[in-house]
Amino acid sequence: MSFIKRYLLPRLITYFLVIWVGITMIFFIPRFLPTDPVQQFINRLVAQGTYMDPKAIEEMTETLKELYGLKGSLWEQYINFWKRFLKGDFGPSYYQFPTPVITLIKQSLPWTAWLLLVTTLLSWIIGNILGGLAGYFSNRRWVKILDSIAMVIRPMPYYILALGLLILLAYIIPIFPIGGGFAIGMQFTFSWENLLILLKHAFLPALSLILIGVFIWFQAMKLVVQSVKSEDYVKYAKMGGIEEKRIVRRYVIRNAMLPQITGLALSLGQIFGGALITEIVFSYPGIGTLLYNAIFTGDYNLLMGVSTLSILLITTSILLIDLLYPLFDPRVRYR
Amino acid sequence: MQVLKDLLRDTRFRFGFIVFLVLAGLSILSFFSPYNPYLWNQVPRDLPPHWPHILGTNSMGQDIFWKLTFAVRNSLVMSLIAGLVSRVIAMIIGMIAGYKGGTADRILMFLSDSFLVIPLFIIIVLIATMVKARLSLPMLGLLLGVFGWAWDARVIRSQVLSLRERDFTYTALLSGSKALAIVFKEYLPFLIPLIFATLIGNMSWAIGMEITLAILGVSNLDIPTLGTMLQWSINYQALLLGYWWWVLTPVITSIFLFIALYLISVSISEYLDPRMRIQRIGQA
Amino acid sequence: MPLLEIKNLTKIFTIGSIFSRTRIVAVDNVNFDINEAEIFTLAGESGCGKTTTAKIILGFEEPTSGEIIYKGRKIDRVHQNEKERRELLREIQAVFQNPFSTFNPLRKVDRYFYETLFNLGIADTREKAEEIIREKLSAVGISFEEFSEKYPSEFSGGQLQRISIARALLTNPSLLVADEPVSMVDASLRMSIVNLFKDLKEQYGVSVLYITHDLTTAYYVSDRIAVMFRGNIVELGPAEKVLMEPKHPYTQLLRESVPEPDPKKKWDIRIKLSETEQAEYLRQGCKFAGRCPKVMDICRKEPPPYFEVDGVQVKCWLYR
Amino acid sequence: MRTENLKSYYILDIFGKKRVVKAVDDVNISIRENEIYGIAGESGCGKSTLLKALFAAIEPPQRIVGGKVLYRENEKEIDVYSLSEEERRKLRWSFISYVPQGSMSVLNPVVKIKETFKDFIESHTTGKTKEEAYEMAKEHIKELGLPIEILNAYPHQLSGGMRQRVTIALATVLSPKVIIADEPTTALDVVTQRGVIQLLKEIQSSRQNTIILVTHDMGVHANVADRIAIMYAGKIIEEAKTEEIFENPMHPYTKYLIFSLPKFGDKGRRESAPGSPPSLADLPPGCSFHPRCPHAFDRCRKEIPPLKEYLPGHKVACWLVEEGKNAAS
Amino acid sequence: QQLPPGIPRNETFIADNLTGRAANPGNFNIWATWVWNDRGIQNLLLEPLWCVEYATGEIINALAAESPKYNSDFTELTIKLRKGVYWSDGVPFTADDLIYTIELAKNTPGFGYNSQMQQVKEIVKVDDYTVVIKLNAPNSRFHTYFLDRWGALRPLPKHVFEKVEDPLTFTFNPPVGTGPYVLHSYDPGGYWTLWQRREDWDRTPTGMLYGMPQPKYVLFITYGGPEKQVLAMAQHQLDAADLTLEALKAVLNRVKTARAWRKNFPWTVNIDPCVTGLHFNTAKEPFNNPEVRWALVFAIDIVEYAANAFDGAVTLSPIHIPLTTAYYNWYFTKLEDWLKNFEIDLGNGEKFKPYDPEAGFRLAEYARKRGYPVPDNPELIKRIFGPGWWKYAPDVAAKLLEKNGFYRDEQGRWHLPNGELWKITITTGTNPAHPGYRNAFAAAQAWKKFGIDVTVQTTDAAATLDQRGEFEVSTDWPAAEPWGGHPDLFRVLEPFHSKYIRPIGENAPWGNYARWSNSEMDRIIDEIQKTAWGDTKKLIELGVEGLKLLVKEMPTIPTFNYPGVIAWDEHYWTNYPGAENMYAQPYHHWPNFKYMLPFLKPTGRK
Ligand SMILES: Nc1ncnc2c1ncn2[C@@H]1O[C@H](COP(=O)(O)OP(=O)(O)OP(=O)(O)O)[C@@H](O)[C@H]1O
Ligand SMILES: Nc1ncnc2c1ncn2[C@@H]1O[C@H](COP(=O)(O)OP(=O)(O)OP(=O)(O)O)[C@@H](O)[C@H]1O
Ligand SMILES: [Mg+2]
Ligand SMILES: [Mg+2]
Repeated sequence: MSFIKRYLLPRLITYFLVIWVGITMIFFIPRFLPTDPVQQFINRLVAQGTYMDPKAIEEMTETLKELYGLKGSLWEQYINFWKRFLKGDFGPSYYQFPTPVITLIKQSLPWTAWLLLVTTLLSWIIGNILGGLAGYFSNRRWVKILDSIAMVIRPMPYYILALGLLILLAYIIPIFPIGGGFAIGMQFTFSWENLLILLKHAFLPALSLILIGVFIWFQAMKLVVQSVKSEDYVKYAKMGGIEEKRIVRRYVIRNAMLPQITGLALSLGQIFGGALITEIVFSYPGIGTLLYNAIFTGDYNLLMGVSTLSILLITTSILLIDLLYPLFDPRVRYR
Repeated sequence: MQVLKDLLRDTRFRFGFIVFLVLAGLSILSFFSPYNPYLWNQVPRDLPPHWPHILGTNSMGQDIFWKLTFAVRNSLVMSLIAGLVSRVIAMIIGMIAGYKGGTADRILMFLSDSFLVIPLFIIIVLIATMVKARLSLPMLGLLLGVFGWAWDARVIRSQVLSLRERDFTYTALLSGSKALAIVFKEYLPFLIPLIFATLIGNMSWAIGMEITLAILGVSNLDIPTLGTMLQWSINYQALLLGYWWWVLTPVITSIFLFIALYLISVSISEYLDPRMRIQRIGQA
Repeated sequence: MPLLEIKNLTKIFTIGSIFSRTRIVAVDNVNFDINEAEIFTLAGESGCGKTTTAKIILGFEEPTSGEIIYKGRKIDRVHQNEKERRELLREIQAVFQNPFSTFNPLRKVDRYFYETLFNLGIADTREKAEEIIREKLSAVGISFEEFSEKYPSEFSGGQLQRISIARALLTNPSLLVADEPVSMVDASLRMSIVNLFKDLKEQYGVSVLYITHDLTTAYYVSDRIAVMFRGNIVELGPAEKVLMEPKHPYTQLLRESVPEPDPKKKWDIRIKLSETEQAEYLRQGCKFAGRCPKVMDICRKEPPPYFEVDGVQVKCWLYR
Repeated sequence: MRTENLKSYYILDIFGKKRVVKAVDDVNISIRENEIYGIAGESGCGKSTLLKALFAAIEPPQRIVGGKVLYRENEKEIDVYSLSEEERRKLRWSFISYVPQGSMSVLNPVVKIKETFKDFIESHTTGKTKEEAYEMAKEHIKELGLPIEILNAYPHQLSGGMRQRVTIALATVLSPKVIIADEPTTALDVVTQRGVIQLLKEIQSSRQNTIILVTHDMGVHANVADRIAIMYAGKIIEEAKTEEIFENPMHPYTKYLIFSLPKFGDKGRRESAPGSPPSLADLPPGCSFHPRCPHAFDRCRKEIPPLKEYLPGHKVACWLVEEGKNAAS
Repeated sequence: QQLPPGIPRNETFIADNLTGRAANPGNFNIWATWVWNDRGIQNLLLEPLWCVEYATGEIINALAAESPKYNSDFTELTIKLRKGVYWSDGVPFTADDLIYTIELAKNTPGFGYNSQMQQVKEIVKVDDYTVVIKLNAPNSRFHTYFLDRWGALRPLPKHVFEKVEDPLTFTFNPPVGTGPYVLHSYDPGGYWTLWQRREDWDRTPTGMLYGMPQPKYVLFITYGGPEKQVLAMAQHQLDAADLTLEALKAVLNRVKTARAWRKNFPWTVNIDPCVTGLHFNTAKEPFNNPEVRWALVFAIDIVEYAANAFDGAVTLSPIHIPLTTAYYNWYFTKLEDWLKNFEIDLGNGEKFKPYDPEAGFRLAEYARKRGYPVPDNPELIKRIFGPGWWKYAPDVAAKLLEKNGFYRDEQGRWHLPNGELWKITITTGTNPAHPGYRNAFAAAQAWKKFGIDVTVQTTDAAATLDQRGEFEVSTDWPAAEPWGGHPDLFRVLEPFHSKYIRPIGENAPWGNYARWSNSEMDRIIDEIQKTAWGDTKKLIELGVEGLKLLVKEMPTIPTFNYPGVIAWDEHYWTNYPGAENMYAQPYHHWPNFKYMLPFLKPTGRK
């Protein structure tokens, strides 16, 4: 009871407040863009050659505004958004009118979710283990080598890194497909073969994400470990003749993990943004390009849908980690 | 000067510093460029490196070396603006929240939480799209600056929070110092290494972000920066046409820039670490 | 008229957020006063509320209730204006426990001296300030030359503590609050500090609120002593009396626990150690009941009032 | 256990500047079985450094520059610094253990106390299961009379005194021959300090092992130590039985140390030694105490006095004693 | 190895998806959503009534049996339908389908062509293959809504749609069409759509007109950016792609079997019915002044301009229509002499003949210098690089400007008559492959060189900004494109009618964001409106008048034909239409794609 009242409740309140602020920002910012979804739609039609006489265009503009729910003041639109949102509906996509945004997201989300969750977690785990060891054995040769690799790989413009991998492993040595999420004409039934195909398609995008991710965590973890290493309890454990392996695992890494856990929560939230270039380079069928198109076509509803999802994801992961944190760090209690 | 001498004894710093100096030198060279970076068709197109075009020329008929000098200058200036702006915001917010505590602290930390939680990248792309055409270099720096402070404000706050409990805060109070004086005279020296290290980190972030925005095509491609240089080379398929000098120039330069910044930051933050600093003061 | 009167001072800390409250009565209805030119000791074990009391007197914490009356005037830190604040700063100064953290390790020590003088309007020129500084430094036995333009780390703890006292003296205060000023100073240097307090009192008529858990120095310097336990003053009276014939079982325990530098006097009986701090703070009746060898039923139920025994106030049912 | 001309310096290299701190310089001590050996001295005189050297757990920048540390185990003397790192690691805790200075941060904050016990036990014994390790810890805690619940507590949940006692329990869990305790009570108030000392003493009397106790509180020494060594600026300047030292201190510094302490029932004025301790990186020539010594004479300024036995079991390093100018004060 | 089992690579044609990843790949109801119809929907699945073939300059009767017939006052239109056509589900295609389509469009707001179909008063079904549409008001171009050029109101299957509750949200999946292919499968992620030739391909207009489409399967796929397409082509995983010029070069470098429209430089398709160029906002100072506009034309060295934009791989056009073979013959031949003699008044009685008949040759010379093989035949050069353009005459430009009060400072920077520094912002889109984008940077270069401070504003909102008149110079088409396969210029000229002119802030019609109008032009437009679709002689006469007027006024600057950058790989399929074998337009994303497939020849490679 007191756990709920003292710990959960305040966090839940902040949780909802932050969601509200985030969504409100996302609602208003694009509406100050000069991009007008109705205009964009019509422009696409005429630019592609559809013949519409000028009068027809004017009439169509009005109809579309009506259909898109873009009549009425910003405030009314905002209220409407919330009404719909609370029912779990983001309205129709403008770009793909009249398909509901939810449908679009449902199609793309699983791809992004599986690719990015797996790579984020994997790079977090690998990066932290490597960084932990490197921080502890900071004078070893392999650490220096790894350090240099990290220094070069990490600052690579991600696009170039991804493209380079693609050219290397799909063109020069063609072992992986040059794009897509699965084989053409593949049926989505479970079989080991299909799973293999899925993995093969996910390999390059995942590799590119993991390469960068691992080294980001590697560098961060290494620094943390180096400072934990000079903590008294580590020195004491060493004096006490505790085996090195044990010290690394239970003293150094356990303690150095704490800030990294928070870091993980934060990085989970930037997943959709991170997906963008990956999807562009590897033509991976995720939510990133959906978002990208939404931005450029003024598809507010789709934009709202994706961003809201992103906000929910990050706040929830932060909340969860906040709630779980005391399990990792007993000093933080459920007061 | 002494500081620099000390730092230069560190190999990492020496390397980072020399690279940085070379890059800074490059950006100064831009003032003596024989070519206007905004004009095309100045030199023969698509030539590999050779004298006098030591880094070759691009498909627009520009000399890549001289273009690079502008790109480095602009990227540095932009990242510096971003870094400074976000440092100032982080410092103000972190210090007020840490020192004042109470409601001010709660509100400010809520604000910073919100900034941590919103999908930053999406918003930056959105805003960049919105203002792109008018997105001058300082504007871009400002934009990135406004979004890059939240985490560091938290760190500064927690530092101030712990400094506030140290006895010398009370000594200062007893000496009749006011809040502002305490924050600046007493706390700032402790925060400087942090601010400096995060400034460099933030600069790296800003340069990286600029490159990403450029690759997505949402920054002003007219302004020569490392990002836009890369973007043009990608657009013109330099990679596949074998114009390696065009792609590699911005890529390698930015990698060197990042490495230099990273090494400098690691070395300086170690040097400025209060524990080390006190030791040095002790021996002076 | 006493210099400083503390009346019914209470400080309650609430831990947790708006939604939860754990209350710790760190200072529980404390009353005492300090006379002019007197060294008054506040003694007690770790976490009993000594520092909190000092902070309230210095205005770094707000009391939950109670009054502080200085020279007959009630001090109201909240509604104080800038001028009053400065005036009080000139009257009451403090010395802290850890000399190394008293000064910012990244700033030169003399900066605090000039700041004190300029901020509080005691000196307006550098020459004047230097003069005052020289004078105060010589009072603590440190020369201006070895002091100026140096960082705290360039001094030993004893030196720093003396410098810290010198800084406090700059304003010619009437009251010096010294929170465990010697507990971090080497035994070999300790006496030089304690003697300073004695000298200050004798030569300048400065009163000192000496907070410590070191009863031997307390005995050595102080005129009167109050023993605190978990927020309460359990015994208050002349130092000689309280320490030589302790009345309250807690004072007795304290007194016995002081290791005397005499190999012939060794401890023999085993003692019971405290439960957690919080548990004792939250105890209903007498807070010492849990550890008291002479505990009675009533002790667990009702907090004892003060009984006057032999010129000493004792908060213990034994003296009912 | 004894040392031979032990020298342990800190060799620092701060951004290229070399600096040598002679924290332990030419120390010869020998500690007997079943005794409590006290080491006293002011802050920074090298007590902890000496202990670390004795414990053979030195880390850069600390170095052993010269001399030997010899342990006597099963009637054999072994020179610890000639052993391999792994052999040394094995000696720790089973033969010699260490109670660190300040217990605030020496316990792993994220695991329960019993886990820490487990780590120490498992690292030094073989073939123990997890349960056996816990059982052993439990037994030990019970034996020492500490509340058994602490095993299930996290370090931050314990008070300072309790934590210090946990480190003592931890140091004694494998019944080592020698326990080195570095200022185990300095941060504690008197009542708690008494509890801790009480514990140490009990352990010593029940297990018959050797304790090396460092503290600058002469009161504590008087209470527990059998013999006391006084350290000043990296050197032992006086060593004798406890009673002997308190009754007949010979070195002027020792005298200050003892006579400056106030006592109940005696409000007479007491003075500390004037001045402050020298920096170990930059020692004065001759006797390092001479700048503060009211009796210093020429020889003190030039020559370093050796530690010599003047009375049976009473060693002093002072030219005053050597030259018989024992200025009683 | 990319294709699923059972789908042999050598029986499949793989084409790139021009518009990229489909966001909603399961929806084939293009009447309601209208987008992504280039992934096989318009080019394989559906047939229009008529389709423009601009390579040959003719109109194909697809579902219609013959050309439209209007009554004399253009209020009634008779359409005859092709007999023997079946929907892919076996239901015959009849007049009912067309009638249902028109009525559904008319009665469903939000449906494609909803507003256009409001003109329909009544539809009369004469028989199963004849429909008469009665209009509310005369409209001599009503049939063009059914004329496919990359979008038209294409008949939909009545038997499918009539069962649907809400035709707007209906996904039309699986789709049913009259074209020669049916859906095989698609990527729920939107990256590809696979089509299969109908067993009864001979019951579709394509089959009836041209025979059996050769590939058994057609795969539309989005590999990603141009570099990905290059890689895919290099692995023979992509048969045809619409690329950037640079990517095309990379393909030609890497893939021996690959080629483009022309086998040699300039490679690009010059028969696309669009002309590119620059658009002045004539509602804004100083662009309201034709002399200023002309001055800016003279400030352009078109050869350098073309080099900056496309490395010279373009066909120049001095007039506001593209010089495709058809339009060259219909219009340029009739205008050439007039152009040569056309004069501009520089004031003080000074005249200047701006036309530069050498421009095409100069461009060819540039290409030669770059090392590209260029033919020697002057007539061929005129066809490839364009017959001519406007002279590069910065001095004349200066005179014109000075005449209008502009002046140059010591640094050579131009100032406006009011003394301010002259700054021009060119607004363009963000796709670097698009000729608009290339025009923007080329123009910026030219005018910077001339001494004007020019910035390029690349924005995704370019179209919106242009439409609202919130620009100075933009890179919209200098005029709406013509039909491509018909000499009628109604589509080009109509947007310039004064009745459509809107103030800044409101939407101007596509084709005239310049907001330029002229009473003479109004007259020409009205005249064309009254001229029958079949009266090509009169239409050409009127068109020539309109084009002359546009040249004189220069409200927008035409620069070169849309340079289509198409590459295809002859590894598996040959006889793709190229410049030397111009039997059809070469774009796989156009509706005409299906008409070209019967002509492909398999190479027999495995
Ligand atoms: N800011 C605070 N918030 C909550 N509790 C506090 C705060 N400051 C002090 N306390 C609690 O109040 C009690 C008294 O603390 P105080 O520092 O006054 O003790 P003390 O007698 O000075 O102890 P020590 O001898 O350790 O200095 C302690 O239990 C402490 O935990
Ligand atoms: N890691 C280190 N690096 C450099 N110098 C050190 C280091 N540790 C200790 N010293 C120096 O060595 C000297 C002796 O230190 P040591 O810790 O042995 O003193 P101590 O007698 O234990 O003092 P205390 O009573 O404060 O614990 C001091 O001058 C100290 O500054
Ligand atoms: Mg205290
Ligand atoms: Mg020590």
